[in-house]
Amino acid sequence: MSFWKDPLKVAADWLMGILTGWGMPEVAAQVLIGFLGVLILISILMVLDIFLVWVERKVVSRFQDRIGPNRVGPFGLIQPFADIIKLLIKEDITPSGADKVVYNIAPMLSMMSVLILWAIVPLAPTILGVDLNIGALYIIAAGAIGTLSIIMAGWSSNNKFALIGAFRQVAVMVSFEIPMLTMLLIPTILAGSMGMNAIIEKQDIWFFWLSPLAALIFLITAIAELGRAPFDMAEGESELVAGYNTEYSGMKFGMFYAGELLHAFTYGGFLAILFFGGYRFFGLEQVSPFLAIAVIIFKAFVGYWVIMWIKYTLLRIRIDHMLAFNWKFLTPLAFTLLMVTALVNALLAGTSAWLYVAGMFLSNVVLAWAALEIARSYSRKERGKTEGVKKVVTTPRSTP
Amino acid sequence: MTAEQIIFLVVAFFTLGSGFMVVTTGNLVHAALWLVATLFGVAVVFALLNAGFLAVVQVVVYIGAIAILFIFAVMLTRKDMRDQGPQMNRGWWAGALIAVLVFAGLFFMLQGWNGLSRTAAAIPAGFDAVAELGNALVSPDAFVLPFEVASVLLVAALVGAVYVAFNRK
Amino acid sequence: MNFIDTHLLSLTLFLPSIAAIFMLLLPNGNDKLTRWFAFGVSLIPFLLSLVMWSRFDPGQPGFQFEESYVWYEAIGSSLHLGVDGLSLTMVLLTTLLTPLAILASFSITDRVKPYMMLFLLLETGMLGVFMALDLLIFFVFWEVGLVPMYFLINQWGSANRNYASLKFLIYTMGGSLGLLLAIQMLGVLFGTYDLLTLYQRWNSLVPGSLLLGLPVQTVKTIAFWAFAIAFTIKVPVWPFHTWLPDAHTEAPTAGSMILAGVLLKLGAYGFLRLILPLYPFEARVFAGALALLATAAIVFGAFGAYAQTDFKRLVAYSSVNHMGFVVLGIAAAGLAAGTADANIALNGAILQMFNHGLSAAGMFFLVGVIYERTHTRNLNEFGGLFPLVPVYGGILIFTSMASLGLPGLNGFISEFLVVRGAFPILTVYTAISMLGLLFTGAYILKGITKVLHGPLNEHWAHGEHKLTEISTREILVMAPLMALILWNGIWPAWILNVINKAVVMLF
Amino acid sequence: MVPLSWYLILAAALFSIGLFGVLSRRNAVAILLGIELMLNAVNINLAAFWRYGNVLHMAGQVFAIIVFAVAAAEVAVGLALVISVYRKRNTVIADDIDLMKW
Amino acid sequence: MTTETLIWLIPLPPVLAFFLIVLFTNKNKALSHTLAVGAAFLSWLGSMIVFVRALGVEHLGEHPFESSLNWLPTGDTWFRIGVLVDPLSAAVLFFVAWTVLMIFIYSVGYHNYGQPEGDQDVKGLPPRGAIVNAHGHKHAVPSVEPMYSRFFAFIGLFAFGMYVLVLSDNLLTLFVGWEIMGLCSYLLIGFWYAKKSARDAAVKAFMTTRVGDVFMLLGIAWLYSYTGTLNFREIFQPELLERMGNAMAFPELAMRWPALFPFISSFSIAGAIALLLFVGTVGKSAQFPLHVWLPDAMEGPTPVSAMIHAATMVSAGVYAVVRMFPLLEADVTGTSMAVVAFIGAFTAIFAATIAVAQNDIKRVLAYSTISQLGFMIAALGIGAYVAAVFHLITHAFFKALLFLGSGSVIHGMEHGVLHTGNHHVDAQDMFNMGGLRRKMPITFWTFLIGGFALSGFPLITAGFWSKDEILAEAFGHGHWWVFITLAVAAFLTAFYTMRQITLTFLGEPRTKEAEHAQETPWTMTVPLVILAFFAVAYGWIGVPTGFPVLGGLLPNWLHEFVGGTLAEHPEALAFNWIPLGTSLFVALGGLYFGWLTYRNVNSPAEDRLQIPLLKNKYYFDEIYDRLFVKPAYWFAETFVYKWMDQGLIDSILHLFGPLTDKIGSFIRKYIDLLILNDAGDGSYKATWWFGRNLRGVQTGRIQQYLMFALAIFMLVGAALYFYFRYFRLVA
Repeated sequence: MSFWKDPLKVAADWLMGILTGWGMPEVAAQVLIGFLGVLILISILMVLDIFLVWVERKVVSRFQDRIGPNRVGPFGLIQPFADIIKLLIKEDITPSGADKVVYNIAPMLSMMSVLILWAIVPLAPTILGVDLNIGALYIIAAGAIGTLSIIMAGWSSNNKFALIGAFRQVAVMVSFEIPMLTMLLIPTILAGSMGMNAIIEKQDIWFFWLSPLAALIFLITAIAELGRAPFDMAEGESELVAGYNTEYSGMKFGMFYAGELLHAFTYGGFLAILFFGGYRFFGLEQVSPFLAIAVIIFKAFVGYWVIMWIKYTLLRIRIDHMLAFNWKFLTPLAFTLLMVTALVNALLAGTSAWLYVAGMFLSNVVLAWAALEIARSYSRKERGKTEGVKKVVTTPRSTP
Repeated sequence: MTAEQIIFLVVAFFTLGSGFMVVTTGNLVHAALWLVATLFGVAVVFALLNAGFLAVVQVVVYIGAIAILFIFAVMLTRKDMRDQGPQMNRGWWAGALIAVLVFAGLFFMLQGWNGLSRTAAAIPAGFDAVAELGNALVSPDAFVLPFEVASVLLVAALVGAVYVAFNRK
Repeated sequence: MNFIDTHLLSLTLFLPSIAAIFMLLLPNGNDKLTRWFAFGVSLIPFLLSLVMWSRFDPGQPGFQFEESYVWYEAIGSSLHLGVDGLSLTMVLLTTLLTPLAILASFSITDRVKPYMMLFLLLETGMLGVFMALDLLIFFVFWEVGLVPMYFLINQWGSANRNYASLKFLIYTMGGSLGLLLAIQMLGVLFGTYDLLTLYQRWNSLVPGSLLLGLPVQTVKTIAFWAFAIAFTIKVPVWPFHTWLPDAHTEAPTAGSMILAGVLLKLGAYGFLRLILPLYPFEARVFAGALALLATAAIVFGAFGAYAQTDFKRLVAYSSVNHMGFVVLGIAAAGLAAGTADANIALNGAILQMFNHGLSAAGMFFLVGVIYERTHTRNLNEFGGLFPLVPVYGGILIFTSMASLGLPGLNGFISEFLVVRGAFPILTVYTAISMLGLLFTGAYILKGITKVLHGPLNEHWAHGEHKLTEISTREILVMAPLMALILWNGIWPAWILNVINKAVVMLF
Repeated sequence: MVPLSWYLILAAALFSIGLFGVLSRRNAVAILLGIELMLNAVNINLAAFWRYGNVLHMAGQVFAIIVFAVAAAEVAVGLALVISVYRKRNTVIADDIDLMKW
Repeated sequence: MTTETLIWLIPLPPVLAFFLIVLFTNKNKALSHTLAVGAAFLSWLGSMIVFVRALGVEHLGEHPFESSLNWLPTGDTWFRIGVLVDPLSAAVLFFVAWTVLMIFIYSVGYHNYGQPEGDQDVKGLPPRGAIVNAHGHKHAVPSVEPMYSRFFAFIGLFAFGMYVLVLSDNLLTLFVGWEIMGLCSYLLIGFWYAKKSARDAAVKAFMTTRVGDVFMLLGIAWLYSYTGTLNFREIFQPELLERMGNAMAFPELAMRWPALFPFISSFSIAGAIALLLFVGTVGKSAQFPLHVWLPDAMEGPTPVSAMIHAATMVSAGVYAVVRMFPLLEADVTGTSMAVVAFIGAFTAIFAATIAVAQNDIKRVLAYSTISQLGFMIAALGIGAYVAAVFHLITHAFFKALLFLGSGSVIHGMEHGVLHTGNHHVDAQDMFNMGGLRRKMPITFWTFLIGGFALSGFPLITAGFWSKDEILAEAFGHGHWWVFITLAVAAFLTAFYTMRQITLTFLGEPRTKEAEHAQETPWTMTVPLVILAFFAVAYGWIGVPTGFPVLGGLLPNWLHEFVGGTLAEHPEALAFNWIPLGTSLFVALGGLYFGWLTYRNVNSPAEDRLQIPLLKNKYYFDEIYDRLFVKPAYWFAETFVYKWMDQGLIDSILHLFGPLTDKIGSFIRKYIDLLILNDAGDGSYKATWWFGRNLRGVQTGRIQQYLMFALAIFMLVGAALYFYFRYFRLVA
């Protein structure tokens, strides 16, 4: 049982020894160690978060054919720290007429809703906060808290733009939670458990290959939950100054900002965990937990990068389109996919692996194709309608 | 006084306190937020009862959906952000009286019941409550029917709500 | 599948009314949808009855596809359904005619939905009568069939509809009052309404014993007439026939199709199902009277038809004339039950019911077709239409010949069988009824000549009155009828076999 | 070890509080809030009885779940009603909504 | 293919042609007539094969071709239908096939196939000709029949009917064919339905024949119910026939009033049935009381006339009687035979007299048909079975020939009419003709042959042999009256035939139309020639063996062959000079007088035989109109409909309405209003009062309701709780 095999346990035992040596009661010691663990995790995440700021800015600048931060430190690596300092030394305003308590709680909640997610993220077979057997639901629950924070922020800042932004954002999140939950159920079906670790352990074949459509939908809903482009109308600068965090400044704003970045990264991580085998990579995880961590971080970054890519490539979608897209297309599709997957899974269970994979994959492809066909015909009809209308409009204009 | 009891008491008082705030506070949004707090407390209570699933579902459903819905409703049903007028109706004392009486009655009857002091048996090893719950919900010889009925109810509510709140203009 | 096997009858019976209720949910104003829905739904019972026909085993005595559900335990009545060769034929006829009638009434534009609903309800009513093996159920459906027809005539009929519908309803109901009483008496006596049990127990009463303080014979005689009157009115037999021309004339086309096609058969069916088995003795005693009325119906029906200037009335009277043969056959069977002659007569009667269903429905439909175009039924206003509407003309001649009883078409077979069966039993009446047969030719020719032949009435030749040829839909309505008419004329065995076996086993 | 009675009393208290809210708040939404409290109280009881009864028998949890569903439905419909009432009568004060009186 | 199968197939082509034409090809003339003629040809082919095979069979009478199958289940047994070819049907089949085919071919020409469409032709009227301008000047040519296809469809069905009738082995299918022909005759006589005369003729034909059919149906029913079968061979089992012959038809009648109905009561069942069937024949082949329809039937196109009169329908009547001859014979009393003989003989002379006074070329032939049929019937009546068949066949040939010839004449005349454009000239009136022999030689010669055959020109023509045989039989069996009547009739026949020929062909044209008449196309003349051949040659197969010189040159084949149909073979008569002399005299004399009288008669005025009584056919139409038609109308319209239905029955029904109304109003006035209403009012007042005083509770505030509810609930709950806690449980 060396440190390299199971660092967490070793460290915990070691601390336990010390603390009990100081005559601390068992229970208190455990609580203390737990706190320590959480503390360490969070601080690591925070640092990661700072780093993410840099990454984001670099990537976006590349996308926009700029260089991005490059003055402060090598490749502008120090830039984020400068930003943080700036945020920290800003005056901490609480607008008059705002609901003080709520106003101040909101950012923390938002940050928290991200951080608690990491409690169930397995970085390595042995390195994880807690292996909840209802992990998938837990993700949604955390998301719910995020929603709450946003609406609190929007309402308490006593500002119309903020409120409207918050409403929009919340509407989006609440509605996209449904397909997301459904898609979370698919790995659950495939793995037979909601526990993250169990899901990963099951992925001898990436679930992506078993259900690419699910992965896609999960990605979309994740972006919607994040409220990033193309779903970022919550802070549509053009119409709402900056959405729910209009009134925020200084570190409170910073929290929202950092929260969003970390959230994105986290979802990248979950994408990896649920569909791309988490920390597994051709048995590397067996070699050493740290390799496993590297693997999952890498995968998370890939996912994060995809999210950024989408954000900086696509346009913003109008809210009603977005909700319509969710309710009329995504949700039914998700449900259908769920049923199909369950069915095929039940049918092909026990057959040869190849048949199983092929069947799953094909069923997904077919379903996707059908959905697109339906959508296309529908849109064609709609277009026909509007064009007809247009004709009616244009005729009087054409007549002199 | 074990740690568990301490935690329980803390949670219980937090829950009750916030619950009291829900019914008394003048600001409806605050009331809704206090409701969230209460629900969270209840979720913890579930956790204490080893009903993890219930706890999480509580958070998802109540906080994630119902509370948000409440806040929406509150904000949709007022002319401006401030509340005007008293939040209690004229007969509030009667309400209070009845509430107290109900509590007293319940308490009294609980006194008369001899199952109170029983303590929880230990959860048997390898018992997966979630799996059990899942089976119970969908196995024909258990609760599949109520489950289906509930789902039908949900659909009905969905349609009904849309229909009722639909703005015909 | 298994469910369908076990509930074939009740499915066939109740599907239409369920569908009718379901139609309430269809969007208003979408007539197209309503029509096609009604049509499609009415096809299902037809398919089911085809299944029935295929699964039916003619050789096996008694009723088949029996079903029995508790209905009214307190008085010992149960929803007891079942068919034998006799009722199966009628069921087939009904389920065949209803879709056609609905298809025929696609031209209805006024309150389509209630119209179609009434039709489907009507189908249930008629089927119920044919399937019921329980007197009370029988009566219930008997009346159920009445109401929709009343509304159809009263709401969608032509000029004089109120009078006609009232006459129809009051007359038939008045007739069935006695029926109800008699049924109640039977029920009270035996504590059950189940036919199969009544068959034995009612006949096993010792003559001479007292019943309700009266000698059995008296009671039976009274009950017999109560039954008989109800059925004679429904058939209708002279002199109870005057409601029929009015009702037919005023009813909407499809209405008269069903009225002539099926409703009249209810009466005859009542004779066969109830009177002959329940009152063999009385039937023998009063067969003479029945035969007299039947002959009167044949002869006077023919003459009455010959007297008409209204095309539809003419066809209506022809129904009287044709149904007369059915009753004649029944009377003969009643007089000499069990003999070979009686069997032949019954075969003829039942086949005649089926055939008349086809040809009369066809005739009424054709009248309706031309009425829709010209808005007149007066024979003197037609004339020389053959060149304008050759196809229609051909179809009309074909159908008329069928109802004239031209050999090679269905009418002849059944009439011949009736005549042949009745001749040795009721020689004189049969001989007299030949007169009716003669005049059948007369009025049919009158109709054809007045409508198709003769100098062309220029009024219909051009202008906005220009007569349009029969449409594809209408041909579609006629096609199955004509096919069956021809087929029954050439190869009646397919259906006669079933009928015959049933008859041999029944009587 | 926490005895069952504590949970029950907690539930009873929560219930009464909810009841009070239902009976004495003027705002319809607030009344609904009270109802939520009561439902939660019930849920606590259900869970508690499950835990303290036969753990292998899941009735308690199952019914808690069903109560969730009911609660969700009730809130959805209730709020919808409130909103439509507000649209029609421009108030959500329960006492003002008394068309149904004599 | 076995003969039986072939026989089954023979009737099918025409009916198939009918359906095909009606359903598909009625737009295309060429296709239609190709179909029809092709079908007729197929049937002809089949018939010929069957005929030849039939000749090859020894004792065909005992072992005919037959095959049958179950058709109708009747109780425990089946009614079987099938086909039967015995000598009789074979012989009949032969001439039917020929004549039908000829007529089909003829129709093509008769309806001006290939001519332009007439511009003012309408459906339902004969074509009025078309104006074409060929090489410069426009001139009128005959135009094609508008309903060309339909015509072929109908005659197709007609042929089908005849084949069915001939080939069927039982009375029922025979009746089927019978009635189908009835329908076709109706449709075809009324073919030009826009003409009133045609319409009435059609209806008249159908109804008149139907009178007969109804009786026939009755007879069939009786026969069937007595013998239990309708199959000829089964009916004609000797013992069965004997039983039927001896059984009383109306025993109770005979017992009760023997004096009252000596005639009726003396019938045996066989006789009664035979007579009933015979009535059908009377209708179909236009025997005495029911002959009226046939002359009017001339309204149809000529081929139809030929079809109806010569080839099929009327022959069918005779054929039926011939079929049923054993039944007739079986009647021991012989009454039925006497009746038949009387009717036949009477019809023969009666029709002949009328024929003398007719001017319409076709009507003359029509009446001659009636009288010739009379010959056959009479022959049957006196038991001359073979002679009847012989005459039936020969007559079919030459009468078809005559009709087609007359059609050709009319056709030629119409050319003239079109040429002059004077449409008032009746192309059928013989007095408008004359001298046509030069214009249309083929027609003339063939018609001449036909005419001679009809009048029984000695030795060469077929008519002579058949008619002579009838006379011989009548004489030989000592039926004097029949013999004399027929002889006179034969004389008249020859007379009016010659009259017709003279007026039509000989002498000089009396009108310009006659001058411009011209020969008809080959499609019409070829059939004439062929039929002419049979009109001559068919007689030689029936030369009596005892005949001087010729006798024995040819065996009396027909006698052997057809005679074989009957159970006991009819022996040939000994030769006798008297009948021969008579027939020689009447034939030649009639012809001579005819020519003598009419060789220079140029107008009806000069015709001394135009007696009103004869011209108006003894006023039969008028009498029937008075006796039957008008009363029927009255009975139907006035009595049945007006008085009985509307007057009596309905008025009784209408009594119920007012009655109910009275009762109802009484009840309302004295029971409802007085008693019931007040009680009702009281109850509602009470209810109202309570509601009024209790409504205060209804504040409309949920929370108050809730409080009430809970308060009461708690009170009750507490009460119950304590009650059970402290009283029940302690006690």
